[in-house]
Amino acid sequence: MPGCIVVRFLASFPIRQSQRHSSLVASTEITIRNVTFKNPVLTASGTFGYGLECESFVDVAELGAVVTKSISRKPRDGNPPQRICETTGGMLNSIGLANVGVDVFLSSKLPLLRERNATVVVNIAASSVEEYCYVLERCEEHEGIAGYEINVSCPNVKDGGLNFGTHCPSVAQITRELRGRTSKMLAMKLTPNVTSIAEFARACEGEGADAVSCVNTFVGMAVDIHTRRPKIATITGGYSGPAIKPMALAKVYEVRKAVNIPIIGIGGIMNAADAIEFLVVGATLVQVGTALFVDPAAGTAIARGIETYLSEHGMASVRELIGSLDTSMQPSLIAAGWG
Amino acid sequence: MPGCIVVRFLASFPIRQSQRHSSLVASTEITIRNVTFKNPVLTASGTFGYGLECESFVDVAELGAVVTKSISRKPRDGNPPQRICETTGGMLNSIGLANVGVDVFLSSKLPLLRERNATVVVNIAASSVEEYCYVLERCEEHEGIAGYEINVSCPNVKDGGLNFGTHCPSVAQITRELRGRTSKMLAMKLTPNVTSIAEFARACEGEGADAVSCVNTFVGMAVDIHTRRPKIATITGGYSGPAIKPMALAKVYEVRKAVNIPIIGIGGIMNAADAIEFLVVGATLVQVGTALFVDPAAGTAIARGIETYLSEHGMASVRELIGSLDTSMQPSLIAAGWG
Amino acid sequence: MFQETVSILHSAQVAENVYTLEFVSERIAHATLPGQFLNLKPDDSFDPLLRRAYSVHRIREDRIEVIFNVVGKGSRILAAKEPGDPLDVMGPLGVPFHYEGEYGTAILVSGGVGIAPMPILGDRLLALGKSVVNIHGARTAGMIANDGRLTNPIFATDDGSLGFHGNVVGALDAWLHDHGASNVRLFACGPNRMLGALGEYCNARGLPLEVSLECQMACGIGICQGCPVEMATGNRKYTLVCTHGPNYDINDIVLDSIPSVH
Amino acid sequence: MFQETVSILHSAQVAENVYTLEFVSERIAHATLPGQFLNLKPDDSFDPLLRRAYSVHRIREDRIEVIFNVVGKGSRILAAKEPGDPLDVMGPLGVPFHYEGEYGTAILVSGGVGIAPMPILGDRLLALGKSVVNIHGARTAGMIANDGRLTNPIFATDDGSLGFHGNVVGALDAWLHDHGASNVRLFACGPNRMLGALGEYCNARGLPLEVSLECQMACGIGICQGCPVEMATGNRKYTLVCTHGPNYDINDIVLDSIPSVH
Ligand SMILES: Cc1cc2nc3c(=O)[nH]c(=O)nc-3n(C[C@H](O)[C@H](O)[C@H](O)COP(=O)(O)OP(=O)(O)OC[C@H]3O[C@@H](n4cnc5c(N)ncnc54)[C@H](O)[C@@H]3O)c2cc1C
Ligand SMILES: Cc1cc2nc3c(=O)[nH]c(=O)nc-3n(C[C@H](O)[C@H](O)[C@H](O)COP(=O)(O)OP(=O)(O)OC[C@H]3O[C@@H](n4cnc5c(N)ncnc54)[C@H](O)[C@@H]3O)c2cc1C
Ligand SMILES: Cc1cc2nc3c(=O)[nH]c(=O)nc-3n(C[C@H](O)[C@H](O)[C@H](O)COP(=O)(O)O)c2cc1C
Ligand SMILES: Cc1cc2nc3c(=O)[nH]c(=O)nc-3n(C[C@H](O)[C@H](O)[C@H](O)COP(=O)(O)O)c2cc1C
Ligand code: FES
Ligand code: FES
Repeated sequence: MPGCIVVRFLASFPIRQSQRHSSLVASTEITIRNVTFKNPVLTASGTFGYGLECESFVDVAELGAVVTKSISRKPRDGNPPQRICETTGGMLNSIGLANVGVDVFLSSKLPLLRERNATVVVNIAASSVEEYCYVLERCEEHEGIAGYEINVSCPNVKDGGLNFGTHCPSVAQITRELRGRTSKMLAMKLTPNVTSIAEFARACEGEGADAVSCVNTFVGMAVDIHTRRPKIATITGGYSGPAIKPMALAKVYEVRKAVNIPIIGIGGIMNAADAIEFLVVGATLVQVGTALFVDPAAGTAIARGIETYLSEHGMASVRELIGSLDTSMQPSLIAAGWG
Repeated sequence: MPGCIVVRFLASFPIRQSQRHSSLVASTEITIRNVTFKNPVLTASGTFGYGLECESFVDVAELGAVVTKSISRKPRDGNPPQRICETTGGMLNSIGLANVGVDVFLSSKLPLLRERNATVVVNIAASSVEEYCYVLERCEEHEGIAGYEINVSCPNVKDGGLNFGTHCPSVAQITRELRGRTSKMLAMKLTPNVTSIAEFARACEGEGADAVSCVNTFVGMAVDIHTRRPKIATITGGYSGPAIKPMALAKVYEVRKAVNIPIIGIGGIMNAADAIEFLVVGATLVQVGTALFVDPAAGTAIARGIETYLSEHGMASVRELIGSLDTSMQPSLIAAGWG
Repeated sequence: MFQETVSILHSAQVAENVYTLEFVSERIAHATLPGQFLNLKPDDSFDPLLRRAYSVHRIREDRIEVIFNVVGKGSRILAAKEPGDPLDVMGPLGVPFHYEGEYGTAILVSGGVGIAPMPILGDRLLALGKSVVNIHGARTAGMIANDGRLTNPIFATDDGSLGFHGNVVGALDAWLHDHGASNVRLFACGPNRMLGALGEYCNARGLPLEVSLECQMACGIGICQGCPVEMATGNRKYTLVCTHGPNYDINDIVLDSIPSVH
Repeated sequence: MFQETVSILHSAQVAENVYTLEFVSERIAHATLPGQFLNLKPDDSFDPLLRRAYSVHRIREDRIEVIFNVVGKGSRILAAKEPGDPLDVMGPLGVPFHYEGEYGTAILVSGGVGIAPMPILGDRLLALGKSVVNIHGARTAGMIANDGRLTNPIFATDDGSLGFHGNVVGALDAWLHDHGASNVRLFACGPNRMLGALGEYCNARGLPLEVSLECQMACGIGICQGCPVEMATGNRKYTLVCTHGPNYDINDIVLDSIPSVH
């Protein structure tokens, strides 16, 4: 190859040569409620197992936090195969919330995470409001949990399987009930598959949530044109990966304008540059999901990449970056429609 | 390169070697209302200009139809730069409906399209119900228009810029008013940025639309991390390209279950395989958009690719393909949530 | 389990639509056991996005070889690699073949690119003092990647263009007829259809058969739960092919639960 | 305007972060005029998705050369091309430089990879009997792609490591001081900042200046409306760089309306 160019694609971003340099190490600490995250990079639920599978690659103590796979009251087998398929720049999944259940999680996963000095956020999934409360109450009996992230993209069995996450009063109710049961950090994880995610974020803020996680997966589908069958067992599935990043970023922007509580930005973050986009738009923390399937160490690499960016831009703290979007150059126009 | 492999990425799909072959040329004709499309592949609005820019590449008479750039009452300059940016597997645009206006379109574009034997679908954009009616009525005075596609992803100026397309009663009203003014094919082009696109499709069907076009662009955003400015002038823009295909396909699937009128499938179609996915899920026609920026002849190439697929699968007509999705092997489960 | 950017040493087409890649990784070469696989990132782009799993084909000192068909985007990019090109490799992954034990002859049955894990397994078995027979089937002679290094090969082709005229089950039956079926153990890799037929054959005769499965994977390391296969026994419904497999006793799993790739 | 898959003839790095590609296309070579560009598809993947625009640098018979910096995904892939690799090319695109007319000396001013359109323009001007001077600036000597084939080159470097110590405007001023400014026409390509400074200089002296613009493009052929630049004159607000440009009289457009790439 002429002038063979090898660039590590993860955690890399174009650095301008003429940047002012600073010898100060920037602070990357973020505090939400009573939890201090040593850096703003968390692993996304369902994409890092229980945080114990990648020991040989990753020191979980170096992550902002580990967000667990969604934990439910009972163990769940998950959906039948095919559960995943790759599409352009992304993937569909239909894992079916396969998990060991809250009891096994608390007895055999949590202690190991604590041993490894992980900051642990427990993600909870349920099919009724009572089940959400049950799982959280069981967790409250244990030490070593920093906070909760609530996955509301679940079918409400009492309501014929209608998704909690697309029904604002349900999300408000879940927030209210859980808020009454914990003084730990409570983040509500919102689905992007709604007309106005701002409305949901406002409802969460109103009911006392400490943060909103934006976003869970988008609804997607793929078909095998030879068999003419859906490529995943549940026909439609959850779409994630770099392909969703522009939409996730737009959702964070929408929510940022609507609420004052911190936002946890999620969706297609593959490298430090992507994470920085979310922070600039207004996310206080970010989560890395699908990227971990390609590089299980992406979370820590991204945290280091953010640190590099901060010192190269002479910023003393990541807080200077958060919400620093500069729209002063944008024309003041009533959006005229895009197309 | 060892065994150098060059595969044309457009209009190509893996053909199984053991397929039954047929010497019959399959029929690709589709009729909606009183329009016969010679094949199911149309160019998407705003991605093929007025159908006259690519003469040296494409014979427009070989396309199912040309859908024009959105036409408005008055000429529109469009938005200031930056109007586009590329993202992983897709692009954002904020063109701002730049167009020559209905008068110039009718006097100097339409006659040329007619000369070239194009089947012409006029896409209409407007900022009030009256404007939609005005543009359609002006078109009704002219020969050579096969039908209309109505872009409802436009800000309603009377309603403070709220998007018509996310407000179901508005979409219903526009459909009703236009239906009363034309006996030509009327397709309503829906935005995917809503909780339930099925609801909008049902409203269109109820008001007499002949078809629904699914989908327009998704809301997206991108940030330049060096300047910390949005990459396009309007901050958020319309997301298109292969990255949106899984979501567009899921929207078509949702609409297919909700209405009986034909669906025009749009979103990320790059090759014949992609187009076939949409047809299998239940689209009667498809539109090719962003792909034309890479290969202006993608539309006709895809039409030929579909024909090849049909004959290789022993199908006499594209109608055998439409809605042929086989879900018999899917487990019958109340979707348990995906993650 | 390591993640490393290695440099391609050798790349070649070795049969109709069969390609090999060779590269050096001391750590991975030393850690790999027969039946394990590697997860390769075709290139730096996000299209394709995910890694692709490939069985370790051969290891000689610190040199690792994989062998593959070109079927889609990932394998097409890999087939175009040239000496000196970088390659991001993760491995070794999965549980090795369960090849220890008291038996005299190992019969390694493979179809098409299912040949992949057999040479490294054969070498290890020879070192353990087992007899090894390779029964390898393909549609036609031109699709057989025969580098002359396979131990005791018996070839079977659908069209009879090389070796036994018929499939690997027929070839196996002929071999057992001549050599007897006592004290053998079978290891197989290939299309699910082949594994199913082989399973029926072996179960009818009480022959122990271990199969190496293929399925779509997102992570390859147990963090996505994307690669389940149904279990026929035990109290869990699914097993994850990437971390509990890909090598299973045929009777422990429900082969049909994996959608077959064509 | 043609679309063709050509084969790479030659590829090389010619200066610090400057690369060239050469390939054959008889039709495109014969149809191309100075200042026109090609739209290249880096590879078959959807990441990067869109074509990238590159000015035609040189044409010799049916051989076409482009020259570029590696700045992102597309150019990185192009820089890795090797002889024999296929490349999907569309062109020629855009309106050529308006180089006909009554003037004696053409001064071609370029900054960095803005050198791209100059050799083909210079060659044509020489054929038309004009005198040609190239004033080419860069940060430092190592970034200058000087293949010795540039007509009457004057180099300017920010650090004085080669030629004039300073920017191209300074070098131009020196040249005009020595040679006079009558009967000249200027053509320029480079960063917007440079074009702006040059525009001020020329306007102050009444010198005619045509600039070749760069901006993000989706289609390059007028069907997306993605590449507007504001017009300073006329009754339309915007002009499309891909089809009405990229070459404009500096006073016809509002340079600042294009967000500058860094
Ligand atoms: C544990 C394990 C070990 C493996 N070992 C090998 C090996 O040694 N050699 C090898 O060649 N492959 C092996 N595979 C398969 C390999 O991982 C890839 O799936 C395969 O190379 C296709 O990737 P692709 O990117 O080229 O195709 P994709 O772009 O992912 O798929 C293209 C099309 O091919 C279909 N497809 C996917 N996989 C296959 C397949 N295996 N055969 C036919 N069609 C397919 C897809 O459904 C899709 O329609 C192994 C898989 C696993 C899980
Ligand atoms: C008419 C025309 C002619 C052109 N001719 C040439 C030419 O002859 N030689 C040449 O090298 N380029 C030329 N360009 C620019 C070229 O088309 C690409 O934009 C450039 O190669 C970057 O593409 P990429 O895929 O590598 O970067 P991308 O991945 O698209 O961008 C990566 C990052 O670089 C920034 N960026 C984009 N373009 C530039 C740039 N030009 N300089 C610095 N940063 C940039 C982006 O904002 C982004 O942050 C021309 C553009 C036009 C419109
Ligand atoms: C640059 C651009 C301009 C567009 N302009 C219009 C438009 O004027 N009217 C409209 O209804 N849709 C417009 N669209 C949307 C497309 O018609 C299409 O719905 C969308 O791009 C999704 O299809 P694709 O992924 O194949 O591009 C535009 C899309 C793009 C990319
Ligand atoms: C395989 C897979 C499993 C997931 N499981 C869960 C889950 O159990 N609970 C949850 O809240 N989100 C789950 N998610 C969603 C992710 O946490 C994240 O919101 C989403 O993938 C978008 O981020 P990404 O693009 O970085 O992956 C899952 C995503 C994937 C890809
Ligand atoms: S592939 Fe991810 S768990 Fe097996
Ligand atoms: S780049 Fe598409 S119109 Fe100019």
